[in-house]
Amino acid sequence: MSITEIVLRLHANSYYFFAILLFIIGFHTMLTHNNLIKKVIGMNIMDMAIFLFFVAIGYVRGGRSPILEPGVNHAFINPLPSALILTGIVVAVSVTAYALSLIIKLYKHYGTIDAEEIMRIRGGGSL
Amino acid sequence: MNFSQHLPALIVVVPLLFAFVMPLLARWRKQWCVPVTLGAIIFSFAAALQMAFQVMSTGPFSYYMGDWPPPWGIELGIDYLAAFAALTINGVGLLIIWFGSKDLLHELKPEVLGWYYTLYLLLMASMVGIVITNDIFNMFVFLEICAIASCGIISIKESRDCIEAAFKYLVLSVLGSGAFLLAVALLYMVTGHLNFTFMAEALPEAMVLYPNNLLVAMGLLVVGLGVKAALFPLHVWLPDAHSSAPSPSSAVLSALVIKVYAVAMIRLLYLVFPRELLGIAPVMEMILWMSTLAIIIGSMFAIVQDDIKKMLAYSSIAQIGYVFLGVGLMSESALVGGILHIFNHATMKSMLFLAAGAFIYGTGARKLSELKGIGHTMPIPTIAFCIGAFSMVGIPITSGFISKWYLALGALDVGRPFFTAVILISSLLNGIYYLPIVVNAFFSKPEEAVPAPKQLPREMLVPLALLSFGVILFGVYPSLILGIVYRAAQLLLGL
Amino acid sequence: MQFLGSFLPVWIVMFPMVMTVVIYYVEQRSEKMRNALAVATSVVTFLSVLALYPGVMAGKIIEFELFQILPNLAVSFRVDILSFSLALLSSFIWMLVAIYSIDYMCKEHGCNRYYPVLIITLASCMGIFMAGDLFTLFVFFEMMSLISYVLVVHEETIEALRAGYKYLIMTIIGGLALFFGIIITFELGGSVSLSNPVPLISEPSTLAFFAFISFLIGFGMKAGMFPLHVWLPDAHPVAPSPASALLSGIMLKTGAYGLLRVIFHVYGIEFMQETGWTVILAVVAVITILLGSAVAITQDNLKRRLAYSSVGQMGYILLGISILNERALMGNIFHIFSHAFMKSTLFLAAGAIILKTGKKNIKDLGGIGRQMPFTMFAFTLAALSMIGIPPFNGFLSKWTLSLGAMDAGVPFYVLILLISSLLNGLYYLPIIIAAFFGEEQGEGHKHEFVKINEAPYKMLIPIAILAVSCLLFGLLPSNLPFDLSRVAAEYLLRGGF
Amino acid sequence: MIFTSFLPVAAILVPWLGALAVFLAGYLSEKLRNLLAVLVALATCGIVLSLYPYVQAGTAVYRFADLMSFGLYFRVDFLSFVFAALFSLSWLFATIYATVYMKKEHAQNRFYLFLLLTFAHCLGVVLAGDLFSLFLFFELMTFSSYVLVIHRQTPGAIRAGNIAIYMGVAGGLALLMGIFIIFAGVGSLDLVPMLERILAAGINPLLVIPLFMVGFGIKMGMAPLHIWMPRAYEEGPSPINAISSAAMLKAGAYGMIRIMGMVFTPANPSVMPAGAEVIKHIGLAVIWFGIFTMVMGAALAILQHNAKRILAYSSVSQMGYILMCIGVAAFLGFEKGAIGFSGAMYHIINHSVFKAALFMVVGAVYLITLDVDISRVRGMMKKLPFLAIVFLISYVAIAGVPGGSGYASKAIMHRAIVYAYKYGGEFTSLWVAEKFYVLASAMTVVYFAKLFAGMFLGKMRKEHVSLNFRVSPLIKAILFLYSATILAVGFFPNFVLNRIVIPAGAGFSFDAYGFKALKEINFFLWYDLQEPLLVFALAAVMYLVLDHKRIFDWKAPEWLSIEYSFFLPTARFFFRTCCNFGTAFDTAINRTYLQSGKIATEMCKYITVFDSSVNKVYESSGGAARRLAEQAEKFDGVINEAYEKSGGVARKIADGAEQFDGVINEAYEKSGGVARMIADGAEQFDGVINEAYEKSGQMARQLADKTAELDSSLGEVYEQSGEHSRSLWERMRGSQSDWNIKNLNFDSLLIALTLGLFLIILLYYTRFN
Repeated sequence: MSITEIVLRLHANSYYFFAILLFIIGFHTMLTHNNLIKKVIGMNIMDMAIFLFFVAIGYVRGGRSPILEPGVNHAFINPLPSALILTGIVVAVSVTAYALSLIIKLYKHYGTIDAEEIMRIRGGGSL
Repeated sequence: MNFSQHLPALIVVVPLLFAFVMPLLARWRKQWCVPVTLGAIIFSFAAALQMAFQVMSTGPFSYYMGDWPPPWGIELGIDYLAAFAALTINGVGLLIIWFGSKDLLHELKPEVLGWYYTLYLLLMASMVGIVITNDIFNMFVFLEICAIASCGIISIKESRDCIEAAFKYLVLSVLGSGAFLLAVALLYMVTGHLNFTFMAEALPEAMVLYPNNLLVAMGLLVVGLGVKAALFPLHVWLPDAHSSAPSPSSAVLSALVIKVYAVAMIRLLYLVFPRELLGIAPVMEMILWMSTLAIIIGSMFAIVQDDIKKMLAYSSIAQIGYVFLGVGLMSESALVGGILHIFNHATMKSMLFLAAGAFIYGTGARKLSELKGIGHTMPIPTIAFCIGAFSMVGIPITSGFISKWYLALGALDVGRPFFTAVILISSLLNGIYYLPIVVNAFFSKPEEAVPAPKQLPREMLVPLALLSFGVILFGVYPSLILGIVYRAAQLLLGL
Repeated sequence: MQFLGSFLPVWIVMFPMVMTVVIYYVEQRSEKMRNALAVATSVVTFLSVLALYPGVMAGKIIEFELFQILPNLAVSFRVDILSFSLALLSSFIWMLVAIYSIDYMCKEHGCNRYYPVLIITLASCMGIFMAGDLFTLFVFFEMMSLISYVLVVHEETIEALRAGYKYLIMTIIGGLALFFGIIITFELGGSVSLSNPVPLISEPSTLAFFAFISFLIGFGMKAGMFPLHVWLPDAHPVAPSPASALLSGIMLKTGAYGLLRVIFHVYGIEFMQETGWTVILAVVAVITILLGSAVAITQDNLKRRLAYSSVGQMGYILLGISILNERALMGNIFHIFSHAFMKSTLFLAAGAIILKTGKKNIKDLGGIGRQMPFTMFAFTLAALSMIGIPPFNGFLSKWTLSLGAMDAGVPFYVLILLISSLLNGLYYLPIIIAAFFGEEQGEGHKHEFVKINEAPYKMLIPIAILAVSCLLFGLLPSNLPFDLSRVAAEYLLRGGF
Repeated sequence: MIFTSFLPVAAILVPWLGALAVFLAGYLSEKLRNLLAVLVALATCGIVLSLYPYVQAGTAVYRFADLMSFGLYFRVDFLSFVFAALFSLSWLFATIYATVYMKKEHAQNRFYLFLLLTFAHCLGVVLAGDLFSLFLFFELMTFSSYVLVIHRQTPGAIRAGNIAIYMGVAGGLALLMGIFIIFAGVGSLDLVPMLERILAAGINPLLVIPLFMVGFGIKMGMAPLHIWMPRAYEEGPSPINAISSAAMLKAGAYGMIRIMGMVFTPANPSVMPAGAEVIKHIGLAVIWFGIFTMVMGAALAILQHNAKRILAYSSVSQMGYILMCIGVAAFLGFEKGAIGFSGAMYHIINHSVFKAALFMVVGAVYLITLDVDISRVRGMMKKLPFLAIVFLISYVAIAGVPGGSGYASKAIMHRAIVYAYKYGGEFTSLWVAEKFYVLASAMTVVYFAKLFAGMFLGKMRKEHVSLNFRVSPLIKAILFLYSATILAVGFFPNFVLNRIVIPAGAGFSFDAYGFKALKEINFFLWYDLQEPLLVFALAAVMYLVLDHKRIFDWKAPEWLSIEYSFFLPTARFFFRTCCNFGTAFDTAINRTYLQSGKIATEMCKYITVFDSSVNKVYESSGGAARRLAEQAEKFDGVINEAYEKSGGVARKIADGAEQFDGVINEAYEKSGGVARMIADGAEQFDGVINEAYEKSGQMARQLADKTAELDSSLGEVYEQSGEHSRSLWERMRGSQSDWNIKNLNFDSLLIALTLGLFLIILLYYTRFN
């Protein structure tokens, strides 16, 4: 397939493409940062990526928000994914909150939120 | 309105409700916490029983939340597996929290006790939800609740180990659920449905159109749930989490939580994905090998542990391997063995963890070397531990033997004696790390004189006794539970 | 009545189990009661086994299915002539040992553990012999092995624990091997019941061979078969003497019993003859015989020497099983009897010596015969019987066994038997000679009058009964064990019906 | 004809029960015990003799149905009767003798108990009707006689006893093997001629007979299996010596006769079954064994000094004669075998008489001097004339002087060997054998001369003079009886021959003609007299030579004795192979188990260690990656700094341009400034640029040493896993118990990898199959 086709397909699935990109960025963040908060952030980025993906499934090009007005008939976007994602976001938020609270506890214990620091303080660390 | 027809909803809702009542009670009527919690769980246990009978008598049935029929509404599908799992969860959970009601007093700060019950009830509710729901997104929600709750009951004991373990567990399980959600998205993308039944109908032609989506989804599902169920290479979080948590939490985590994910995986793989896809894609094969590794290596790790709870945690890794072995072999008796092992392992492992908890409660000893001669000072927990150990090794007349029997038979059914051998070898390894504890407990003297242990209250002894009785009972009369397991396996295999 | 008859096996197995609990509670109050109950239990068990005699001798096979554990997998009991003979033997010796224990254990610690374990082991042993299918057999087999562990480590010394650990691990290995075999049998035959008219496994296959090997490992482990015998010489000496008498006298035989069952009920004799898998057993048995007898010579610890000789003797039995003709079978079943009598006598006598003098090593036993003439006399009888001197029962079993080997046309086996008898002579005679004619160790020279210092009569009587029966069952025409083994051999060759 | 009679059983039961009775009686009073013992012996003797009428007419049998499952079977024909009578008489005398002899010994109860038990078993051997029963009593005899042999319990006695019993057991087992083979082949163990059936069963006599020869040969002291005898005799009390040489050796001989002369002979001699000639060869071999035994025994006897040893060796050599005759019987077979047989029988009878007498004499001497070494005990003639006379008479007998009982038997035996040469196909070896026979007889004369001279002649040592030389009348009586018998037999040899020896041949498959020929022999003719004369001539010469050369007191070096040169090495070898090998093997297996166990555990530990170290790899790699990322951030920070700076420059340029079209004159005067601004703008810019460059250079460096770090950490992992193996436990506990957030990275990475793997495999499979 020629370059143009690739571009076209990317354009057609741009949402998915970027969702995956985001996912990877989030994962990378989560993977590489010692700072626990950054980890949590990375976690969120991943979640968001998935949400975006999900919503994108439901999106119809040129579709409107599914609010029914008499007489007007447009293409509507599929409301179900959005509805689900609302739930998803809630869940994500609660998880984040919980994770942050745990981090606070850790901070109370160690006075730092850097994993390496914590390891050093624990002393038992093998690195 | 007919009360009993709403049981499927109530079994989830009631614990959920009481979960949020609990903090208030804890503030004003501390002493009511325990009875209320027990009450709630007893209720859902009774409900589960009722459902089980209903299923056995009239076959699977489903319940539409708010009377919205699928595909619009959320459907709770009570099939044999669901009823069985719900029964297991509530039954074992009941005994565990009963034990915990006393054990927690010395493990937790008094002000957080109420919260513990909250989390516990949440956990119960979500687990039941996971097993009975027939809607994949609903399952996702329950998964998340379950994840948070289970992290909660670890981190509630505010030692730093617990918190770190909880954090690790949390992050990883969020990763897992992320993968799960992505899989959901992919499935929804190709089918446009979230309800298992409809998905299952839509998938076959979707498979032809978008095979990649399906495969990716399947991979994401297996890995995502595998993380939560601590399938071998993904088990890394488990030992810390299970060993650092307070004993009842460890018990419930090892005994139930990881099994619930296994159940979820079973239902998705067998009920949703088209059989021919399983035919071409070697997913079952991979599960098989992962579980084999889990069985062998988990036991090997367990051998070299010195901390009793860590050892038990590692052995859980091996045991979940049995369950997945049963799943992967795809033969009737193997599946029966796997599902049965969900129950048997729940009973044995909770018993072992509770016994360990009792030791810690009585003597504060966590190291195996400190448990010498404990058999004389704390007979009942030791005997319970002993029975659990035998059951782990698979000595006949204990329930562990029965599940081993079926797994081995299944392995032979599909003509792969190798896996039978695997099971036997791992039993040997179990023997190697369980029996010395029993032996030391009864036959060897502690090096230095140890102070007499605290006497265990009845609330802790009775659950242990009941569990050990159960292990023997289901070893001698497995038919009590086998019927429903058989039906479940046949339903899953579409026989 | 019919029901009673068929219920008797269950009673025989269950009664001791129940009594175990009773004893456990009684012993908190009075030791006398405990001992009395233990003896009473064993006696009652023996009598109830005896009560089976008429029915069994009439060729009736009592079958009783207690309950189904799984489809096609039940806990069931089945008494045929073979089960009966072994059950009779075991319960008899158990009875004597129980009596013996009263005085032997009175100085030991942990009697409150010893007696219940003794009785429940009896129960599980009965269970093994009366099992109606391989599964039940397996259940009781595991039960016995694990519980007898308690007997092994009773002393709780370091070496006891070490030996016990070895024993435990080997037992588990054996148990798992057994499990493997049983499950393959179940897979191939669809059932593991001993009472179905055709052998369970009909045509040879790799799986069947696996099963055979794992049965061999499982039961051979218990029977002290050659590469798996290592636990035996460690475990038997450290146990208290009555226990070792049972371990060597009875519990080893359960392995042989299992092999008999497997070969004749699971595979069937034609199968074995055409596949010739028993050759493996034969080879191993020969090695076992020579090894056991040879190593015994070098042991100085009396009980250890006895243990090694048990290894050798079990080799005879395995050999007999492997030959697969009537005389050989007869011989090996009768040797199960004889060895039980001889070895129990020897161990009990050794126990008496240890109790009285605390001498464990053979080099210290000089002149013990003048101090404990009675015990040593019994010891001598049993030892001669071991060597295979007519008219003791050891000779009779060896004779029948060898005739069987001759019928099978393998004089080589006979040669092995005779060589090992010579070796037996080499390690038993010095004990006796030293005991009666040797110098005292330490105190004085032999002409000084050694005052007789015998074990209490509660210990002497069992020893005496056993020793005498060694002689009688060798000498008497058509004695019970011999008839039993003859009938049993015919019965097995008929295919077990 | 066949009578069923309980007498044989009684003959065994009476001494058996009697023994117990005596044993108990011993606790009451010694006299009673001794009396009882004698009575029991007497009674038994009576019972045995009362069998005479039966055996004259035929055989007396008694069968216990399935005693010992095989059934005991007693069958008394004339042969058995002769032996039984012989045994019971010698036992009777020995018992009486013992009552005197044993007075001072310890543990007499035991002695009498086993004396009578052995009696019973000994009778059992000869009364047994089939090989099974025979074997039974044979074994019992071995064990019960053991106690008698070691009666003194001196270390020497114990040693002798050990040799005796171990050889006995071994012999018994050899016997058993033979019995098995026969029974498996023929299906019956009866003592009847059945060579045909044996051969028909495809049993090779060359295989079986040696087994029996070993079994019985050990008992009858066949060289080279005799080694237990001298020791046992030297250590055993005299009555025991008497009976053992009079009876127990004969039991062996009996077995030999039964096997060679009966079982392995054709039931129907007229037709020789195929393959029967092998028996002939075996017979030849046996003859030579006999010759060897007699010569060697005699030779060794010459070298001994202890009277008992001399007698012991002489017994060996005398048994050699008997063995030779048995061999002749087998060799000549049906036609002429009778001579061999009767020679053997006759000599058995005689030997048991005079050898018993001799032992008793020596015993009597011992009772007085407590020493029988002829280098110390001498010159008893004056003090003990009676004993000397008895000794002389027996000497006459054993030397084969006409008039002594030995003469007749020796004559027959000599004829036997000559016939063997003449009718056996003129083998040169047999001619040589005959010469050896003569030689051996001569040596017999010599060593007895030596013994007599040593013990009775010469001058007594002074410490002996003071002893009390009283010989109890009982002993005298017995000895008198013995010597009377000797002389009687000596003067009327044919009586014994015709009344006892020849009837004993009944039931054997020998040509009746041969016996008839024997009946008419007149021993006192030149034909038979020449041999003794030759012997004596030879003996005289030999004696003088030896005496002159002092060879009598020549001690044979150890290597000469078979015991040291053959038996001990074999025994040692046997032991070594059995024990050492066995034990080594056993321990080896044991080790294997332990080791494999250890290895398994080690393996687990390794795996765990490896797991933890893999973490480290991932962690450090993660760290490296992270730093990389940081550097990247820095970099792009630098870049946009650079850009904005350059952006700023651009803006300034623009301002400059605006103002340009403004005031021209300002332009000119400000142009310099502008130019300056541009200049430093540009210079700033490139400053920025190369700052950026050097920053990226730094970064590259850092990257480099990160990678270095990574691979160093890898190395660290390896050497760690190396030294983990040293201190595994602590290390492992260390790395297990401390939880670290950092494996979080590793874990999530792991999950990602698993996922990736999963997807790859899935896609791969579905694509390509």
